[in-house]
Amino acid sequence: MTADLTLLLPLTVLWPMLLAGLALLPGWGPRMVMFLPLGPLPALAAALFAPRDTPVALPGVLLDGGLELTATGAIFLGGAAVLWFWAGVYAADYLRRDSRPAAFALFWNLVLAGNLGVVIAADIVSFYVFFAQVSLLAYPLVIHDRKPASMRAGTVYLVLAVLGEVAILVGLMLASHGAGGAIGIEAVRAALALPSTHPAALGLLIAGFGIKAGLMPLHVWLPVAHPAAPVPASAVLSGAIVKAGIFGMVALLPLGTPAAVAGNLLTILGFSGLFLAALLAVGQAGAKSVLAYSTVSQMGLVMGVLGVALAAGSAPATVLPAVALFALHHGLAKGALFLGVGLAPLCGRGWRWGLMAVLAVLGLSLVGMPLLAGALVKSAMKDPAGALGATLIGLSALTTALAMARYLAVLPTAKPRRRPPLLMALPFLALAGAALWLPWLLYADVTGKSPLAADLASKLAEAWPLGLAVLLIAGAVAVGLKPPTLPEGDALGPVQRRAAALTAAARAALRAGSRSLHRSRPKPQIVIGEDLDRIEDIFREGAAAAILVLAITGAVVAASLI
Amino acid sequence: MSPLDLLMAAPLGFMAAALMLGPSGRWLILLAAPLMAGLALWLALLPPDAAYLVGQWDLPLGILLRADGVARLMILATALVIGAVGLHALAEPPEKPGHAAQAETFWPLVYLMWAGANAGFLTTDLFNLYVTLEMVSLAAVALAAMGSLAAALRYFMIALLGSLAYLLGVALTVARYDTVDVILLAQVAEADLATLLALGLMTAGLLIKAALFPMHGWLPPAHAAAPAPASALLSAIAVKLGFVILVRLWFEAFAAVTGPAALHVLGGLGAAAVIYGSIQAMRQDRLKPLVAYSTVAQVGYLFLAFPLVAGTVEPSGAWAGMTLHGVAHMLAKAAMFLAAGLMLKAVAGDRIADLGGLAQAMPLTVTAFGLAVVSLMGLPPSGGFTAKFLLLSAAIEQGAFLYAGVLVIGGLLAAVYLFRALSACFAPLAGAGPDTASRGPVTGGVQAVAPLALAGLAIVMGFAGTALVDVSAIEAPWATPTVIQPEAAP
Amino acid sequence: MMTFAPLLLVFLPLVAAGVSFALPERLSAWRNAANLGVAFTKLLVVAYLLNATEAGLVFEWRYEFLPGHDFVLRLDRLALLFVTLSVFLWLLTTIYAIAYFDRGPNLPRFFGFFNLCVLAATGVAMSGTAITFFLFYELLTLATWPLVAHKGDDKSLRAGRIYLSYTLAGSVAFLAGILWLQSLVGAIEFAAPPDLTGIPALTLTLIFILCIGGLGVKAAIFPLHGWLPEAMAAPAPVSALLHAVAVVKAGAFAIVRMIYDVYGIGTVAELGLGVPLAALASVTILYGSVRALMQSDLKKRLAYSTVSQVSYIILGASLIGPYAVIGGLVHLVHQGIMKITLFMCAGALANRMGIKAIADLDGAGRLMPVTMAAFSVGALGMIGLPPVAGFISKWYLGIGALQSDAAWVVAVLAGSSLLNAAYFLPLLYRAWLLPPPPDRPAIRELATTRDRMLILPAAVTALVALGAGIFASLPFSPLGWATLIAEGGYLR
Amino acid sequence: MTFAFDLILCLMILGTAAIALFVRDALAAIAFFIAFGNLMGLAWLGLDAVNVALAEIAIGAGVTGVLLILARARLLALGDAATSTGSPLLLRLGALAACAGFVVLLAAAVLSIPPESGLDRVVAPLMPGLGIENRVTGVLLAFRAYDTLLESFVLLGALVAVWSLAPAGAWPGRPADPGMADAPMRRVAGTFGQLLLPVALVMAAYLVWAGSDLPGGAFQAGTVLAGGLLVAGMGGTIGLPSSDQPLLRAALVLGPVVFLAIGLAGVAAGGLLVYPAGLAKALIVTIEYTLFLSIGVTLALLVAGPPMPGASDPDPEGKG
Amino acid sequence: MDLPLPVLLSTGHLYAVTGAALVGLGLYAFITLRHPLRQLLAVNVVGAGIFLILGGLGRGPDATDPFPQALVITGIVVAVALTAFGAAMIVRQAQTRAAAKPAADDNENPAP
Repeated sequence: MTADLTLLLPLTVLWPMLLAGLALLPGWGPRMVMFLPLGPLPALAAALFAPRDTPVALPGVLLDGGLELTATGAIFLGGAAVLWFWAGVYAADYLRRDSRPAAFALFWNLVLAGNLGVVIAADIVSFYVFFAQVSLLAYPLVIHDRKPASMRAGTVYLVLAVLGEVAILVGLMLASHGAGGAIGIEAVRAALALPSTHPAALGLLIAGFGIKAGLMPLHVWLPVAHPAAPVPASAVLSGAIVKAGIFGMVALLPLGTPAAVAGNLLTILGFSGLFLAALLAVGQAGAKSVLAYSTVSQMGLVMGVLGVALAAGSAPATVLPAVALFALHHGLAKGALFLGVGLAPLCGRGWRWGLMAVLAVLGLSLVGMPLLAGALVKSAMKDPAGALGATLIGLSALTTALAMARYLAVLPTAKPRRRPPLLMALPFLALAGAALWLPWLLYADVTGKSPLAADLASKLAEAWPLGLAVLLIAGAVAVGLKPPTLPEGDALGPVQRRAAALTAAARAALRAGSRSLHRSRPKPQIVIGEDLDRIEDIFREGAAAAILVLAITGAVVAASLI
Repeated sequence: MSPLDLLMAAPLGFMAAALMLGPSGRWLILLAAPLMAGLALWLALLPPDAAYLVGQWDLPLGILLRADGVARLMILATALVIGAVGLHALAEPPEKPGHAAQAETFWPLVYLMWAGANAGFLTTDLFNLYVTLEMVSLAAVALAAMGSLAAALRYFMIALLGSLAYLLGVALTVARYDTVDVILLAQVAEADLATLLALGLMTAGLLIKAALFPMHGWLPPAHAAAPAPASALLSAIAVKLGFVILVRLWFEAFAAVTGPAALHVLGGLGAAAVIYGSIQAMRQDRLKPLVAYSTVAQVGYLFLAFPLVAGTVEPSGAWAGMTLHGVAHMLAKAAMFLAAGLMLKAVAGDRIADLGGLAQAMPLTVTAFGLAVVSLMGLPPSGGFTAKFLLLSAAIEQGAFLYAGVLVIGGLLAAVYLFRALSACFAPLAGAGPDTASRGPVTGGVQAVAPLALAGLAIVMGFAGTALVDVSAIEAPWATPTVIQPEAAP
Repeated sequence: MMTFAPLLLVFLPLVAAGVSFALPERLSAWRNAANLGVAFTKLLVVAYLLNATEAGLVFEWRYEFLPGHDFVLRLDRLALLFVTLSVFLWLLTTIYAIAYFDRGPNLPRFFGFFNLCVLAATGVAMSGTAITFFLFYELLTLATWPLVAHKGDDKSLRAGRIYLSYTLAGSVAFLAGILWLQSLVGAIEFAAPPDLTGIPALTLTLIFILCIGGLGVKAAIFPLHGWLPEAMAAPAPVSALLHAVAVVKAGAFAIVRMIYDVYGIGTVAELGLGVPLAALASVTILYGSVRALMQSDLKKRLAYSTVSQVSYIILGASLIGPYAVIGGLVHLVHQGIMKITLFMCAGALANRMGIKAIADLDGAGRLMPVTMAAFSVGALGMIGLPPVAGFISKWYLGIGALQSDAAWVVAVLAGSSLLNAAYFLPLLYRAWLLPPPPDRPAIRELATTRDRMLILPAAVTALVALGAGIFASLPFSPLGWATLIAEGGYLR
Repeated sequence: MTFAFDLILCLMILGTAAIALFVRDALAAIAFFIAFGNLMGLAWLGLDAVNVALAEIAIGAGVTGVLLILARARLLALGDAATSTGSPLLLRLGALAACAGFVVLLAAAVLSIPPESGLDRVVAPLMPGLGIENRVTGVLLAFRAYDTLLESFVLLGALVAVWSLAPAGAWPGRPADPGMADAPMRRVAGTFGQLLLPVALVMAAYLVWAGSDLPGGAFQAGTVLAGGLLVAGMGGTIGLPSSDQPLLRAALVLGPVVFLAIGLAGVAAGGLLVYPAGLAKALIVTIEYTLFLSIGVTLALLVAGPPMPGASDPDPEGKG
Repeated sequence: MDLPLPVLLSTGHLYAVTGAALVGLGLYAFITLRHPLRQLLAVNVVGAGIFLILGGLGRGPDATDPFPQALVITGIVVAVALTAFGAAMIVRQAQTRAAAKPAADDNENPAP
């Protein structure tokens, strides 16, 4: 039975790819949108039933790669599967009137396969392959509607994704070399801790994964790309795909061995992202942008914690479950929030209140409202985050709350008397439910602590930033204060303009240089030509021949006499 | 009967017969070509010691005919070249339109040259060589005169000068040693003034015949105007006899006399010829002068080989390289001139720029030209490559980097000018759009057979390297003499 | 079969060449049949050989070509790697060429030289001695020239001229190099590397520079690459062939031979020649990429990409580490497959829609999706994105570089990947995402058999490129074979 | 002859040569050249080389002289006086230095070789086997017969070469009339020719016959015959033949072909140009006679030049 | 006249040196003279000089070597053959040049 169940792992990635393949068939493509929800089913099964820590070798594939499901991985896998499933259901309905359903189905499934594959890869090569797949093939999802803004966003996304890929590849190479050429994930992770491994390896990996996970200041692509995609795609981008980066760190950061520089750096960047991104979120005009920044913020939290753990050398077991749980919650909740954005225009009057209520609960959960799942996962994070980290996490409730409030405030309005279609509402509710419920379910299993064991009172006490936030929001609303409108992708615009100017300058310089290079090599005038003709005329004279006879005779005689 | 005498007698007989037959003498080539090829092959397959004294008169007085490796190869190549050129001339009349005299006298002159070349390759007697040299020169000048009298007259004067210089050298040799036989001279030659002067004069005279830079002045104009078969013979045969006599002189008769410095004089001239000829060839915008200057350059290789042969303890490689270069050049250059003749006839002009569209119109001819280019440049597989390879090996082995450099650069320069001509054939017809860039087939395939066969042979030589090297070593002066060891004069 | 198998591989294309030259244009169907038949037969022979060679057999045929110089055809594993690549790609290119030209002028000539080219490429691969190698190497130069100049317009002729000047200069330098070496150690057999002890280091270095300099021309090492972009004037099948299999590969292959089978890695390391060569290769990689970025013509961009990519092979060979060698060798194959895909697609685009400039590429994916899909696979592979085969090469090269303590090479690889992405992704972007210009006629990509034949080879190579990446560790995958070669004696 | 005679002769040779070379007028130059040739003949007599002296006077001075006169006349008719024109001084000085240096070198080399008749000792014992007395003839037609054979073909080839120069439309035809411009002279020559031709024939035949044992031989005899033919031709006694006459052709190739045939027949006796014992003299005489005839005709035609258009011939019978 | 010269210079040497001088003279003329007919003349003088060297050095105390004599005769015949051909070419060249002036050239390109 076990043997059979391990086969779920290859199936996890192959099945979506098969679906992708079907999308290529003429005639089938548009219809494959209907089957989007089918993609993650094997993954769900695997997450539930596949044996943990049992590698499945795939001889011949890549560099003799393999797949393996770790306990942490299972949470990521399960969470991703749930999110993808419901987003798929949502998409099946959402995209019914889309003009490019086949392309969407194709890339949806491919990205799905990559996303799932990242989680279950047993070796870095497979990991990298899946990672590239999830990164780059998400590009078509980002630009799916082909609007100019989407295209711009896609370009930014792609550039940073490629940069990230390269950083990861080089980091992996360095690490693998440190491991003596081994490519098993465990071996590589161990090697990263070794002093003999090139120090750049860790940095590059962090940078690479950081790009994917929206690590400040590498996050610039995220707030432009996530909102650009169709709603279900945004949901998986923010909910699941971003987690690929997190999972990369989870899988490869050499926790357990103190790595001060990298750890501290990650900590600083992560926590600064936690706050800055949330504040930037407040300045956004679009609901999806707000959510995207919120994702950056939340991921900053995760990475900050990972940084602390890395710097401190905490054992993986003390960190990873919490991270996994947090990621699970965030993924599902963020997914639901994104779906909510899509639902909002469809919810007339009464429906809207219901929607707002659910969204508010989800928001509060993200903020860390006691008794909600979010608080649970945050509390789990506080342990590995250390004292300062814990404090910061606590404080972040304030900014997160502001961001969530902003989200609710800018939620698109609905036309009256619209009622949401069931196939779109159901996924939303399901995800919301899962987000709120699953952490409770898994908390004990993962952390080994009872979810209720924590002191309720102390929790409430720690919720003071939330209270402050509520006050602030209320005040702002009362005074009519509006947050400044910030552009999506904050630093992106100026950087792009600067880069464009630089490129132009470089081009001009190159052109000038090459022109001067050409000019410095003038075509040789054929002056010698006439001289050669003259010489030749001389040789043609009999007199010259006679003299040459004498000369050569003399030369031979003289040379022989030497 | 032996091929040693028949190779001389048969062409002379054909010459007389052609004279008797008048205009219909041209058909004799149908008999002569296979017969001579057969004889040449027979000669090549003779046992290594094949030689005999004419009239059975002993050496200081008599004349020895000997089939050494050089002779065998040269005669075989000569038979192939003249046979092919002759057959070609049947299909492509060599004369200028209306010049019936040329049409008729062409054939006796060709046979005269054939006999002279064969006799010259076989004999070891310096005075006999003078006579054969005159046979060949006379025929060559007359053939050149069929194109341009002015160029032929120039050629004539310069060649006459060369003959006289050679004759003066022979005279001094006779007086000094009472013999003109190469083999005997090899035993008695001493490095005194008379000998050196004789050697110098003979060398200078022969360099004129061999058209080595800077004595090449006669060659380009003579070739440029001559009819294609005449040019082919001039470049292939006339030039080679002078070279072979020089080989006899420097490596056999006076091997003991020549010092390295003198050899380097020749080698240096050879190197200069390669460079100079190539540069001049690059400057030509007409096809035949280009090919003619290519001969100037190619002749340079032959002499560049002199110091290489002399400078090593095991000269078989360089020797074979030198000999095979001569042979390969004969074949390839003859093929090239024939092809060039056809091409120029087709375009009714002689500029390289006029050649556009020929690759389509006459693919076989252009192929022949191309194959000849390959061999002349020394690209594998070809006789030219085998030769150049051997020479380059020898040069590098001896550390003669100057010569090695010239060998290498010469090949590149050859590529530059020869491919210029070849690629012109691939260009579209001048003045026409790309769609209309085809000419009608200008000549049938028959005319292309001869150049194609010759060029093909030059290529095939590249596959028979070992056999050719072995042949070239037969009775070579540096090898241990196998049989003939004639007694010195009493 | 044992000794004659290599001969057969040389003989078969000769037959095809003869048939192609001889048959007049109106019998083109027969010519096509002969070409395809021969190509397919060769594939069968190669399949047999692969099996036999894997079992450890070595096929050899020799003949004394000049005294002391043997003409040796020898099928060792490295040879077979190249032979397989060329034979396989040749079959596809033949199909492609037949469809590409359909009926045009001078096709007998084209296919004749085309086959001579195969002959030369297989010969280059199978050469057992330096001299044999040189023979085929030159034949390759010559047989390619009419192909480059095939169109006969000024540009083609100019390209042909430049091509020849570069390659001939290169081969004479190489010839001088090997002759020099031979004058010191006797005939050079690849199977038995010469004993170089006792030869002054300076001499060896000079010879090495001569040889690599000479070979570097074909391999388009900076600054000897100038001919390659010019040669783009040739028809697409020729470009495909030039870039993927024949010419540049012969150069790269030869450099591998030089380093591993002539000098031996020990000597190269001792003389300290590996690092400068690797540096040069790195410069080429980056330079080629930058230049590619600056091109506005599709084929030119691909050409500079080749300049860059081929140096990966040289980089791998010069790094002298187990992984690097494997990386280099496997890239020999991978680059070939991917680049030929790109060129065949570029050719198909030009042929069907007249697309030559990059700016014309807009919307091409919509009209010719299969072509552009294949193109995309090739491009992604070039960037080194998994799971296309290019990634495997890059991975091995990177690890190999690290093993050889040359971490800077990894930076080069990374930079190159980025540059590759920079010049390939915009192509894909245009093709897939921008609307086609309004004046472009709508075509049906796979309307006729000829159209399908035009696309099929590229589709096959694209799939192979994918497969070679995904199933890299199967025994007969390029990687598997390269590993076999490396284990067969190229590892310290 | 005394040394003084020799010395004076040599100085005269040099003097006439210098004048022949450098005098301005072409006719004077040729005249001095003929004188030079005759003096050369004397020199050969002084060297006891009667055979060569005959050849030099007949061919070197005679035939060459006529040839040059004819050429000069034809050039003059075209307005080319063939006067010697000066070269740049620098060239002359350079040439002078080079030639003077060369002469010194050559003289030194010449003086370093003792004059001796080394091979005479080799030739002498072989002569009895040939049955002839004249050693030079022996060398020419036996020991070095191969040279002579080839040489006869050179002569033939030269005629072919001259013929090849015939302008378009003139082939097959006759050479331009070498005749005298003014009628009286022509009549004189005609009468003279009528007389001379048979005399020349007889004299030449004798020279050949004598050549076996006394000085003389085929070449000298052929020259005499040629001279006779030319004078006759100039005078119009005989017309110059058309180049395609079979008889003429036969006469041209007869000598060389017989020579060649005998040479090849020698293969039966052991090799090329081997004369069977006892037959040597007969064969040599046969060769000489046929050769003399061919040489005579050939030389005459060589002098006459290529066929020219409009060269009509009053005597269709051809060669006498 | 009884000069001491014979002791220094034998008859053979005298003629041979004269021959050498003729060669030099002829060569000088060949170089400095422009007209082909005069050059032809010069060549003949050179030839005569060479023959004289041959003969002079073959002059033994009692007889003159027949071998060089035979060579000289052969040489003279070859020389006259070539001279005849040369003269014919010179005349033909002059004719074609003269013809080329008024009418189209039929036999050669105008000489450079």
